[in-house]
Amino acid sequence: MMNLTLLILIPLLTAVLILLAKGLQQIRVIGLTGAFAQLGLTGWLLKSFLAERAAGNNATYLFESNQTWFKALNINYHIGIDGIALAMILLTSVIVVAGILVSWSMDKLSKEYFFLLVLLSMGAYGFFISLDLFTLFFFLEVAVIPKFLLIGIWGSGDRTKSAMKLALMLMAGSALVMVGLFGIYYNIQSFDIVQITQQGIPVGVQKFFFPFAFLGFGVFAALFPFHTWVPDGHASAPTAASMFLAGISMKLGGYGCLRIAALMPDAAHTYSWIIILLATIAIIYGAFATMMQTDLKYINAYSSISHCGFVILGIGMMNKTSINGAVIQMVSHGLMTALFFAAIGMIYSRTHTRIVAQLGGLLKAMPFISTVFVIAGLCSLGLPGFSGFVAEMTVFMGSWQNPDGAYRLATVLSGASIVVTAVYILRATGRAIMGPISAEHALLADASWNEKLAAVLLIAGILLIGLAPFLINHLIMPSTDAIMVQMSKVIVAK
Amino acid sequence: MSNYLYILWIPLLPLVTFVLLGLFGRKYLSGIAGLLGTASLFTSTILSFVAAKQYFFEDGKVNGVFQKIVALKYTWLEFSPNLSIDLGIIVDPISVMMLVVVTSVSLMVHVFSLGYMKGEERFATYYAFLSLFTFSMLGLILSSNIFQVYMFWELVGVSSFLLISYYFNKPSAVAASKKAFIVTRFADLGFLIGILILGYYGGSMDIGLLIERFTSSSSTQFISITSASFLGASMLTWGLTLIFVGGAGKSAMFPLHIWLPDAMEGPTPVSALIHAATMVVAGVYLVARMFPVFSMSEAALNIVTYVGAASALFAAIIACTQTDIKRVLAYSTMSQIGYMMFALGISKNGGEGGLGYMASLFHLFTHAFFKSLLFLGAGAVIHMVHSNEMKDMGGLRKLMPVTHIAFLIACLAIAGIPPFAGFFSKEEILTAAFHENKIIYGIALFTAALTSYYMFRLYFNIFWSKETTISHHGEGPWVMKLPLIILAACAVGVGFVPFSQFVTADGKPLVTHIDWVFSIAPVVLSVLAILLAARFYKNENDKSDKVVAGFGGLYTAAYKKFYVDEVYLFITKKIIFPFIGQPIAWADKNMVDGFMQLLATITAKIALLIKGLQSGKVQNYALFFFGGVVALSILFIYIWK
Amino acid sequence: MNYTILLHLRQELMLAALIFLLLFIKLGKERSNESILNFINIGLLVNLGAGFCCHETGELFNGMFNTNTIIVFEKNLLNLAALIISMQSYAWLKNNDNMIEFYLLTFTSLLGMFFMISSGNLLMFYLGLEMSTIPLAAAANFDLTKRKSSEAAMKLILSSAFSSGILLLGISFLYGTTGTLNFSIITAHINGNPLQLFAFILLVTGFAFKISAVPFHLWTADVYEGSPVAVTSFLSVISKAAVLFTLVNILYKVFTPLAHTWYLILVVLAAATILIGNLFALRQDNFKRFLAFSSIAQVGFILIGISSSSQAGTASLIYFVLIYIFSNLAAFGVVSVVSALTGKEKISDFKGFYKTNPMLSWVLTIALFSLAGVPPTAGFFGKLFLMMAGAAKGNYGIIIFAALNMVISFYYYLSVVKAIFMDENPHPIQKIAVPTVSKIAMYLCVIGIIATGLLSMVYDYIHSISFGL
Amino acid sequence: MMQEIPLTHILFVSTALFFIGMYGLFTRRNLITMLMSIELMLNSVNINFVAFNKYLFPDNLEGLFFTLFIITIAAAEAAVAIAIIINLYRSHHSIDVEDATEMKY
Repeated sequence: MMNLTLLILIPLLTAVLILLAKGLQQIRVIGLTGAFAQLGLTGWLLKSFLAERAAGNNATYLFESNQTWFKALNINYHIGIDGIALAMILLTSVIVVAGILVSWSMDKLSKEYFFLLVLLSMGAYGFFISLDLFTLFFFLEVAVIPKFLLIGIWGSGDRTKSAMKLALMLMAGSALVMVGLFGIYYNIQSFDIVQITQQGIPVGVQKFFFPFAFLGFGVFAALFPFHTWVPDGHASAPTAASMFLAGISMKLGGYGCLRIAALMPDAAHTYSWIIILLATIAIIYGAFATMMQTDLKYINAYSSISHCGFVILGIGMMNKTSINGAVIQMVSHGLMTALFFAAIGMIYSRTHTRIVAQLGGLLKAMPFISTVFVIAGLCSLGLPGFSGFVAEMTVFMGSWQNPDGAYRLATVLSGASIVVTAVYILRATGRAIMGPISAEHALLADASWNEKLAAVLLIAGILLIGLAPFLINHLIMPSTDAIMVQMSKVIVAK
Repeated sequence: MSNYLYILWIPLLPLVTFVLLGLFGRKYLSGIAGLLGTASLFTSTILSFVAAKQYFFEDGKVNGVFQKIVALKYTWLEFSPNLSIDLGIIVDPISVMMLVVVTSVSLMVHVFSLGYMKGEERFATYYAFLSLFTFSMLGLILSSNIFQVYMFWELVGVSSFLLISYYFNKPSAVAASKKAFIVTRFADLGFLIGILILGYYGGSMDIGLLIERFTSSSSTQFISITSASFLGASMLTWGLTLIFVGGAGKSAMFPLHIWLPDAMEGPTPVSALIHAATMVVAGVYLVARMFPVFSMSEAALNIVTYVGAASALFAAIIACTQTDIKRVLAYSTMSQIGYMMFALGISKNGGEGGLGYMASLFHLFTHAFFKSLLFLGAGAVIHMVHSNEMKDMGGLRKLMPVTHIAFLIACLAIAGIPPFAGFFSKEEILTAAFHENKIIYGIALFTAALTSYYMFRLYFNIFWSKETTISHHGEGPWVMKLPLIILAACAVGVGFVPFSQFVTADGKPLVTHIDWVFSIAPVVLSVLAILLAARFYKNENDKSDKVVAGFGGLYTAAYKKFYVDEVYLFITKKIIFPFIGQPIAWADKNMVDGFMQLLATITAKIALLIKGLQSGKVQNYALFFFGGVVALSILFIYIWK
Repeated sequence: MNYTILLHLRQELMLAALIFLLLFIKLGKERSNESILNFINIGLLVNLGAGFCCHETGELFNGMFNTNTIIVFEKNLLNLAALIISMQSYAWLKNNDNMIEFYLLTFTSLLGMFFMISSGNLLMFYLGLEMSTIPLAAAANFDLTKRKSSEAAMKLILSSAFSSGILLLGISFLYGTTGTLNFSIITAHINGNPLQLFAFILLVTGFAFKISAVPFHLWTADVYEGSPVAVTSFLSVISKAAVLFTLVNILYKVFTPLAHTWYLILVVLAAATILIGNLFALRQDNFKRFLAFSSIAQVGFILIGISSSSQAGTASLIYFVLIYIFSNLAAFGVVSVVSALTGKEKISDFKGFYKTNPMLSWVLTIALFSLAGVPPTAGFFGKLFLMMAGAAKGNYGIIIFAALNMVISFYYYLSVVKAIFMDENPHPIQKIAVPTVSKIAMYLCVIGIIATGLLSMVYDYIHSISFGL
Repeated sequence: MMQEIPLTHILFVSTALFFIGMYGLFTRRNLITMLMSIELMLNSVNINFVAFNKYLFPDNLEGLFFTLFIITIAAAEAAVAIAIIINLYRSHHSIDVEDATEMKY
């Protein structure tokens, strides 16, 4: 048995120490140590989680602990994790380590930089462990402001504008979420997910408040048409921030959507066709928009829109397989896109350009970075052996289970996106990595130890899921089953 | 029957090689990379021959029928209780036959490359990729689960991509590799949806189960899939057709063939391995694998037949006009695969009617040897003259005798001149076609003639024609000659393998006999075609040009590959990009994002508009105050009372 | 004789004592400002401490003045605010000859507020109100030489006189219809006839003027901009808070029968206030003016909370005021230090502020985040609880409206942060040496901002002592 | 014995007075005059109180007391206001309200 609060305390401690530290060297060492400590902790968490399950503990949420926070308002600090949350936590800890590694030589205002990174990660951890909607919302917003500062201060291009856009759109999203949560609160008199699940929410209430909550989280998950913060935000952000943004922050949205759908199954069923429509649009539209991009970061940002579409699609299809797929896709996309941004960052820091047309033949000068880039690309176009394949195939499989013609069409269309993905990935790779290399790029250095370590870490994750998907399946299956039980209640009722 | 478990090592060894070379190749192993790869593959080859022996001669047959044996089955990814990707190993006539073909050809190529790729900068990487490809191909062959097939299908595609773009500084190579990957990816989408359909209705993705369920016309699955229909065709037809689309993509069937000629940008040994003997026949293999199910849908089989026939003819015509020797070979490959396809299409599932099936796979078998031989020979030539163009060649027979003889044998084999290998397999196909479908038979015959014509056009242009300018002797080291010799031997010998005893649709041996009378027609035609080729090209003259002028438009059309590439370019560059991509990108910038911006602007505008309220005149303030009082009073005394 | 009078009136008496002491000091021989300032701050501290001992319920002067736990607590809040303000204006007052007058004026008005809060009678209430307003008008003019200062004072005195005229009219009609001034009796006589409603509305507008709810807010920005920062913060925090407390008392306790009416009034006012406040705040460049409008918007949220007419409503109001004291005063503290030492009050002057004054920047940023309602600052909880209280009525329209307005407010708060951290500026404000006392005050505020939210016992205590309809 | 004036008449007067005052406040530019108009408003309120007290609730004197307080406070208010106006005059050299509109928007 272990105390999940540690997951928040360690980043907090790290942040404080960073504030006290002197000089880049100290700061980054502290940051890295903290990140690794967290990674170790999550590893141990996984171990004990599996041990508990093996011991036959079939509770939906393990390691639960429930302290009263605001007694008068029945707001509790209720934490606990199921397989899905655990998967997300693992993802986060890996990405945090990688992010700190790639920003190893960040010398501009380094103290603030690392502090904000750690704060952001803390928000994510808190979000994933909370079983109380209020706490959930609290951590959701905790994670927003660091992004604003990170992009605005350390970003590139039109940084302030994109930072403002991102912050405002995310805040608008959380405002919607807030309305939805109030709706739940005033009909159940509680924010407690478990309790709400047991009590169930009156259908009328669900119908009215589901859109708010779901769209609110949808904004975080880059749901069409609320995705416009994604391209600018990612493009302007410094490397580590882009990694966190796409790798962690967008997952907050997906995870939230999933939870909301599980809490309000009736409404989810009623609106599922809209969700699926938007998701399909996001997938296709994102893919084609990517095809037209010329800036590596924009390419990846738009492809993220397309890939996160699969998450929403999986949730919208509302069957076990598809939801499994959605979760795996979240993890997979997190790792993959983080890797992609890391590679892009490494290239940018050397060539000082991200315009595909200005690059070329980098494989000659920097084989390691180029290989990383290609691997990320292959993962994103869903090559077997990498996580992307597993995730997307699971989503397809799930959504295909839905015999309705329109849903079939949605599945086929989203399937078609993998062709478009192949097109833009190969165009980028063929232009930037292969082909003749320009003279001034020919002498650039390859990755340094920290960059290599970061890349290897992420690739390891990708391969682990890609080669042994049964592991993650084994982790999340029971949780998806639990969710399906909630959802199926309704299906029976109907 | 786990006594086949050792087969697992056949794909695993190349995989290990790949990992080793991939991780440490550049730094540590670049010296011994070639030997390492070759050695591991040699082991695999031995193992597969052992397996073949064990299966065909010891315990494959149970009371006269070759069994499907699942040697290994492990649930890799479970979608839902009955739908899951199982990694398995299936042992049955075709898989074992393919094992032998793939490993042996691959081994030849490995050996040949030792000489051909000598001194390349990324030598280790090259072997790593070769091993990766071999692994994926073997995995594909051994798959017992249709989704597993899809996975290795993709892997094969990507390794072909990596190998084509081996010379990554050459823009043409990069372009070719992209083309190859994207076109096949497009086809694979069809494959995927096909899988989804079959899986959904079949309630499983295990090939054995699927076949079992869809072939018994009483099973619930069969009834459900045939009763469900879309656009007039039953779901079964849809599923199979889509799967065939996947196959057609990999096997470069018309109109998805455009990537194959360009793929010749890769190193020649790679072309020999991937784009002649192994990967491109994966489509045939796939159809053969699912053949029992195919045989349940007349429509699907017809599609297979006609696409195959069309490709065969189409490619043969183009091949007559090309001047790049590798492209000629590429088109001939396409045409030969067309042969195999329609042979499958016209076949029945077992019995006498199953001749086509047997013939098709027989042709696959023989073709693998002589076609790889042709490519390696071409490779040797290119290695010498450093060019792919016919005009740079000629009169090489004295300079490279071994290559010359080997090439000649291969040409005779593909031309179907007895007693060379091609004769037997082609003969079976023609017989089957003759019995099943006269039109197809006609096409097949004509194609056969064309084949021998363009092959000898090639042969004469390389080895005879004008006297060579090159003086220096030398065919390269023995590692390049040895494979040629071995393969030449095969090209002569494999025709005598009693193939019908081993590989048939239903596993029961099939009695076939060469009907000499029947085979007069094709042979005579071939010989005539050869003589024609000899008359045109044996020594320099302008007869051919006259004929070309005679054909006029048709010739140019064929030379330009009937403009298929242009059509594709038009669709992508002129339609998809400007009419789908750009509008979406524009809309995202200006409409979706613009809308968000607009909200901000409107708010700011309003803020500016109402700034007059704060006039700074205290009397106005008092006035507003009073206004507020009045408003509230009216509102709450009279309206919301 | 019994000493309950001393007990009940202890805060008022101590404040009065302080005032008289200051008078004598003024009359007496010259002393250094520092010593007097320290003395005053200590006095305020003592008064604050005195508030926390022996809470009791009781009334004096047959119901004119009554006190109970929550009222004492509210007065403590005002004391706390006064203390912080006086500490923050240290730098400004140190070298000011009329320092004592400043305290005389502000303390007098504070005293008035105390009486207003405890008033159990319209007359008492009116006295308190005027007593709290008039000195502030004088204080607004404290920079005698500044044009803006006198203009501000003029606007304040005239409009407040006008509003008290309206208010009095209301009171007179109320008297006419009920025949009493005593709260406890009035309630019984309220029957909601038109004249009474009219009177009630006039009364409410008087309040609305003081808390600067739209459309009675127009004086706010000008007065805030013109008057010295200390006075501005006094106006924006203390007087507002006092009036809000009184408003809740009167609405919940006296005008219970009209609950439905004033619920609607509050909702309408809230909507208008939030929207207008935000829209004007968008375009401001003068920091004080900016904070003025932002505080107007805040009042809108407070009104939503009050409208719930539940225990949670009162609790969330008091809780928010506490947080608002910390966050707003932190912001004003920074502004006052900067303006006192450099005379710069424009937001555009703060560009690149972070490079030169990291400490002040963080204080300001945290304060702004708290005002915006971003976790983990307390503002997040404050705003959320206000809206939760409001949502309890089931009127989700106003909640959605408020939620969307929060986004607008984020825009302007974040653009200040943007100016501080991100914008380039060739000549940023030079390094500022902050007096220790002000530093302490700022740290106090920051700690308050962080702790008040996360430590739930604060809210729970307030909730336990607060009352509903 | 002449019969007494009904309450309504008096209320009418006071209301008239109130609005006259308000009108003055809105229209006159001179600060002093505006102050005077405010006094008018307050006085009208006084009339109200006295009248209500006299006519409706003669038994207690709350209204009258309130009047006294209003008068006192009005005086105080006036004192401060005039002080401010004088100071304004020092800086602006005018007591026209229109001249003191520096801060706006």
